[in-house]
Amino acid sequence: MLLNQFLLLAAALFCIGVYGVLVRKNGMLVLMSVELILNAVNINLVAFGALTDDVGGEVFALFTIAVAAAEVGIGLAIVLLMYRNRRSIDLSEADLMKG
Amino acid sequence: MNSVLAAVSQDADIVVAQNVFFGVIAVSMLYAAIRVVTTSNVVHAALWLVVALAGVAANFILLGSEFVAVTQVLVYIGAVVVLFLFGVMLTRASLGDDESVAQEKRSMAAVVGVLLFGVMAFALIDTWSDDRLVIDEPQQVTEVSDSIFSQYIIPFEAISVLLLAALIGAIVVARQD
Amino acid sequence: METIADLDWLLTALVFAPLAGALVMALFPQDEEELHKRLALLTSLVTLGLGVFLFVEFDYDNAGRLQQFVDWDWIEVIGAGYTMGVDGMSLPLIGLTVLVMPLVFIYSWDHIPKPGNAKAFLMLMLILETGMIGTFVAQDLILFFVFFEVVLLPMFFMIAVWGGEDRRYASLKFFLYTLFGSALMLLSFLALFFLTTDPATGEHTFNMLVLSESAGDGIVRSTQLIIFGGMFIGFGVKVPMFPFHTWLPDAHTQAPTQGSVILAAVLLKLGTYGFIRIAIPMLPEAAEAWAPWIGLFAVIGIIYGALGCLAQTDMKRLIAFSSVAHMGFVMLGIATLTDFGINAAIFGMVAHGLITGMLFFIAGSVKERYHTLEIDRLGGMLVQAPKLGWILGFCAMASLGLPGLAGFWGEFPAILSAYNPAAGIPEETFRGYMVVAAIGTVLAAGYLLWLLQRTAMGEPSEEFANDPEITDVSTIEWIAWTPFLFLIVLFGVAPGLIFEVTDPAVVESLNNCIQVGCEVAGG
Amino acid sequence: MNALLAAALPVFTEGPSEVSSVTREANWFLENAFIIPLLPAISFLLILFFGKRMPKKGAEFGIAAVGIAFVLALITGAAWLDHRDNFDGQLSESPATGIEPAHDDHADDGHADDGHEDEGHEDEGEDEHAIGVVADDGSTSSDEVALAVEAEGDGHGEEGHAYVAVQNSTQWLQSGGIEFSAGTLVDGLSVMMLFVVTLISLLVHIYSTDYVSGDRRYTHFFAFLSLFTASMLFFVLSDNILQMIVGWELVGVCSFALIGHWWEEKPNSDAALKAFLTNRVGDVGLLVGMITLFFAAGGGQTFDTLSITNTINQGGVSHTALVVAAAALMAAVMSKSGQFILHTWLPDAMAGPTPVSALIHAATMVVAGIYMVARLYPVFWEGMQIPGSSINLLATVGAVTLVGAGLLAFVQTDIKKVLAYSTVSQLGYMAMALGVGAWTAAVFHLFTHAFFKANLFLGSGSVAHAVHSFDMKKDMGGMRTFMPQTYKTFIIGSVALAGVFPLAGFWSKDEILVGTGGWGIFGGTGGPGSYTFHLTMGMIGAALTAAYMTRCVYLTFHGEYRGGDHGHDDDHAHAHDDAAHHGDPHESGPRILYPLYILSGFSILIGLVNLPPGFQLVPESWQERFLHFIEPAGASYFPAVGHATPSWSLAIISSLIAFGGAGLAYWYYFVKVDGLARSTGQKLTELPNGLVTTNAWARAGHKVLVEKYYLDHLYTGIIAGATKGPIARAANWTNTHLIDGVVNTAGETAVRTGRQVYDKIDQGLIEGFINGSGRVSDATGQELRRINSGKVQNYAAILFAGAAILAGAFIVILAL
Repeated sequence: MLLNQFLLLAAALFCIGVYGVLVRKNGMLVLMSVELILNAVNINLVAFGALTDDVGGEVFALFTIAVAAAEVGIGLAIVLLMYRNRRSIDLSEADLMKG
Repeated sequence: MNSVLAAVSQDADIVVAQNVFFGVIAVSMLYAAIRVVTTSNVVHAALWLVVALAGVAANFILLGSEFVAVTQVLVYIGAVVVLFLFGVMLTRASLGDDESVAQEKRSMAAVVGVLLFGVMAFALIDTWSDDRLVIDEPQQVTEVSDSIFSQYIIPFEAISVLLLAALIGAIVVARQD
Repeated sequence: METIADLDWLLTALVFAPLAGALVMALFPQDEEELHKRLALLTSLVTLGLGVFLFVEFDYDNAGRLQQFVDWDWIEVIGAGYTMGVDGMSLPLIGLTVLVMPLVFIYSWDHIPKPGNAKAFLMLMLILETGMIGTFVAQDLILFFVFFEVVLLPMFFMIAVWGGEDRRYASLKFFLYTLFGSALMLLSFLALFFLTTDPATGEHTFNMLVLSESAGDGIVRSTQLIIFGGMFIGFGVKVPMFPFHTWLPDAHTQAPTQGSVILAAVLLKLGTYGFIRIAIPMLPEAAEAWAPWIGLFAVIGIIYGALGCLAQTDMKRLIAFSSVAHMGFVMLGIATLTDFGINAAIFGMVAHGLITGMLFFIAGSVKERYHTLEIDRLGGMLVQAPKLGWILGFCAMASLGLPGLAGFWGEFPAILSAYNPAAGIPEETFRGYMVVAAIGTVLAAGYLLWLLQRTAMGEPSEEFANDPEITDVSTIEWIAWTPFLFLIVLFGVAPGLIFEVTDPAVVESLNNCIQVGCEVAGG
Repeated sequence: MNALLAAALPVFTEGPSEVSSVTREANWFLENAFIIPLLPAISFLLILFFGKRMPKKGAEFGIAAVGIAFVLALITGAAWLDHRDNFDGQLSESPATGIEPAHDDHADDGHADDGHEDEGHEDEGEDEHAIGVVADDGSTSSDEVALAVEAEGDGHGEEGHAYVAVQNSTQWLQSGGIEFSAGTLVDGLSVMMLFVVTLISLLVHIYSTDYVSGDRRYTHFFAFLSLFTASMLFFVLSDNILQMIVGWELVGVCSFALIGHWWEEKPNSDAALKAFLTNRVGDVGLLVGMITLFFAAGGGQTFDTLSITNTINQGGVSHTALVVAAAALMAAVMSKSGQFILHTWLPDAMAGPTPVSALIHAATMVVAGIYMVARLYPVFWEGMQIPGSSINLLATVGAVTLVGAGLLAFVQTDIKKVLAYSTVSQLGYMAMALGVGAWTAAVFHLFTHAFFKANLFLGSGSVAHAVHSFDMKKDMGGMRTFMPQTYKTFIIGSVALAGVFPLAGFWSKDEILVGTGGWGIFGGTGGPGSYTFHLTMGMIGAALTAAYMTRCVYLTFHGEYRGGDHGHDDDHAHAHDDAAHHGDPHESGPRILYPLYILSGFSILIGLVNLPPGFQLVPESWQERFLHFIEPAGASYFPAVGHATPSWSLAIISSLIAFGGAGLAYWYYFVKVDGLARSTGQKLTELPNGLVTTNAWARAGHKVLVEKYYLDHLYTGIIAGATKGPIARAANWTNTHLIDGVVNTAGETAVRTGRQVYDKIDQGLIEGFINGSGRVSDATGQELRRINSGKVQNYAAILFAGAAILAGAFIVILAL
């Protein structure tokens, strides 16, 4: 197997995730897209770990999974809060930072 | 891209099965991922996400990291997706067609994505064109655990604290008062 | 270049003392404003004390060498080290920073801008201080970059939260501009890293000493030019140089007074400091090729900034535009690539920091009293608040380069050095620049005195004639301002205080150029 | 410009050459002249910090400091007189070198020059700053002495001593291998200026205690007077050109502050701004010229005036460089010393209080330009090619100024403006004298002019003090009956200014005319060149001066008193706005009169210090004393200026011309107009003013008489110096419309351009470039929205796109 096939797959997944983050209006769906991105990174970590025969890659993939879980927890909490305040989780309405 | 294909075909006689398997997984994963970001139904999106994440887990197995694959299935498919589904229920967000996304926004995002992919692909092919992965045997779980609790003990502790903080944070943020 | 390792804790303590103070402040609840003010002031005073200690410890006979030098491992993987040191080039700027900050905190005592929250405001300023001092002591490109960027975020928040009407727009503009510049700068740093090897170890390095000593050796000329171009834009945005300056008026106008003062007094110097510490010593050949362009942009900046000033109707915006013109003089000095010109540039930085910082203080106080900075509505300040008016007049005089005050020694030597730039730089071009820069001094006098006439002279307008809020300079303002005023006079009368320190360091840094063939004229 | 500047490349290779006519070792007062400017500087600080709390509101500090400075200046002057003839000390090798170890108070100078292996200096070898000074392998000190001895032979004094300046300097700072020093240069020229500045400053201080008493910024006024005095003294004592720039700018800012003393009214602050900005325009020339000198003649190493002038005098600098420097410095002279076409600020500067006009805008600051030319004379001597020429820029500008300004003085009704134009005109004389090579005459005229012009200004102030106005036509007239003392002193000043034998103005003006070297038929030859045109202009100027002063005296002091009923309606009399109206004008108090007496005394007598050679009425040792003590003849840093031989015939003719001018004016005003006013019983303001108000005369019902008078006046005008009305008016029109117009238009255009640039380019183009990236993208079909939409996702899109692009760029760079 080539290293590159995994890396390219991860890149594709990453870009799809980016696309999702950019277009989705639903906060929930944005969070899902973020998960795709994180998973793409994980593939990279594990692939490089396999390339160098180093266990570090896996360890960090595990850490990433843990962090992702935390991130989903917080993210969902924010989405819930937003829903409670606005009765909507449409991100296009969230423009407090408008200049 | 040609060089990749050429390399794959050279390699074909050795690990044909793995490569075929990889191809199937990759195609289904990418399709699932695309569905995640394009479907208009939130619940469908969550379910397509399961497929994509499972594909990732399969990739981990291909790479010999069984423990990570298992964790992936447990944490992601078992917990995160369920969490998502709960979130969908709690917010009662419209399950149907809510995604009236403007065309311009889509094309903008598509351009960004393709651009990003182009750059990354170029860089990857440029850098790692010939590197091969030789997976003799799966990684031992003991090795993983040993290094977590020796070499990576401090990051591990940090992650624990982070999880705790996230837990408290999530409660504080979502608390209804 | 030899270095002197003296007290290995001093610079670290100096850099991180404000950060430590900020962390301590984080422990206390937000509503104890008084406590936070005291803590912040105390921290900055401790930092000032450390700074004074640094000045005492500094070996002035060896001002050309890096002192208090530390070189510890940091991120080994990429060869970035925790390398710090102080020489005559950075010493005055460190002095300026540690001096300005306590004064800003004193001024903050009763001038916390809306919407309040002294804790966050003061903490941000302390973080800012760490970033600024760190940038001036860093001797490793990555460390430099980190500190350079650390400055960015607190400033962004200061503008975005405590700013004026258009704060969001201004802060975003500031952020994007500088981030854009930093990105190019980082690219240049990386390119330098990959294209240079440390002769001692044979590895790539971010160590600024090593990079300065190799001075672009072994890098193809065209590549050098591109790398320098990246730095040129990166630092030029921060300076700000002419085509990259438009963030500055907005940021200054919208920022709270303290933010404007820090921005003018120290932040703008990060860019010019980068030029003389990094860009020129590391790539002398490219610097020589770029010099006419830098000079061109500098003189355009001088004239353009002055014309911009003439068109302004807002006092703070006018002062902000005048920064463009003044930094033009600094850049002109740098562009000559002579030790004399670069000395002048460093002096110009310090002088501009003091004078323009002071002008922003005044603008802040005017805003507080009149609730407007529109020049047409002001007037007769000398009648209602005579001391404030005279201080404004004093600063205007200092700013337009009156001899005997600090501004002159940044301006005149820069013009002088343009007559005779380093060998290899077209002399005729720079003499043309000299004349243009000299004409710039006329315009400077024009806009500053016009400002003075319209705001300070004449009778007060009816709108404010009997406004009880318009009072003269308060005690806290006196305490905060007196050191500025004193130093403006002191450096004007005894400019040697700064030149003596900077000269050996500048000569040293240009010496490296000479070894690789970039000859330096003058002196 | 570039080509010119490039041509000005220093040809200079070996460092500054030796200056032989300078010493460090002299009388204590000559060595320590720095105390003189220091005193008023200290006084400035004292007034600033304690002035308001003092019983006299700070005036006592100023008077005390300037008084002591004056005494010191006198002693210094006496010491110089002694030094000039009896100096037998050691000459120093070079102004930048050779401190005697004995002088501990200057031992920290750091001017060791390792090029000199003189035994006496070896102990300074450890001085670290020596590295910066590139050593010149000049002669040893014994050579110097030989040179000096040689110079003695050339000196024309019977005492047999060369002219030796006293210089003392200390290092100010060092940067980039260039040393900046600060020091004092005491020679005849600076000693003379010390005397003039301190004396007039002292008198003005005393005068002001009365004149501005009760002013709400009394203390400020004295603070700035002190600061001005200090700056001016600093300027005249400076031993290097950088210090000159410093002093030059400092006096400018004091002038700004004092013109704008009553800044509540816009015209005053306008005038202050105009003065400062016009001077700044000249300062561009100053900076460029001085920098050119620094590199061309100072070798890029020294600012020292003497070594620069010395180098030039020894022919060490290319002519092109000198032309550039001289032309650039001319701009500075034209602005500071009010030469045509940059003179317009000076009459406006009369918005300041009258004592300020006397001190700054007549006697001292405005002659700074003249002083600078005199100080850096070799630059102009070579650059303008004064010797052997018949026309050059400096002389011509001076000549045009002196006539142009003299004409303008006729149409003024404000007494101070008459005097201001007169000052401009006299400065024109000085510039012309320098331009034609009559160095001593110019400096001498500077000297005498300071006294009688200060006298006239203070006198006009005395009158204004009484009538609360400066308008001669509306508010004055017949003042001689109210203020006899002022009248007398004013007359003395006027006569001195007009150049009537034997008052001060006669001697100096005559010397200038002689110095032009034109018209050999009068025997006035021997000057450096043959400047016929300039002699003519000088003659015309003499007539004009006499005539306008006669007019001024008539309007102010003769005829009927025309003031009284309209009180103080003039903007200038602020000092007394708050005082009650005095009723009839009355003589001023002693603090105003005594300065007038003293100045009148000087106006009468001071001309005698430089009696021309061949003036048979006095012993020969009394002749040309001024020239002997002041002019650095034979000094290595001064060009060999030839001296014209004075002639009786020229003196008589010029006197006759002056009398002619005065006589015509006298006839017109004292006989014609006065008689008319008397016979018609009308006030002067109601009388027609000849050419101008023909119709008004018609309204008055004396049509026939007026028509006759009109013609009569026209004829008179032709004889008296062509039609002074139209020409002067044209000049005035040019002044107000053309030149002022250009200045105003330039200002307005600058603002308009600034606004345009700001609106169109800054806000439009560059801003648009940043903000409008969305629009740009629209056009290219990408349909990016505006950046600052507030939508997080848009930011993210930009972030990712930016990252992608940057990463791409990085890859490309790495691939290089």
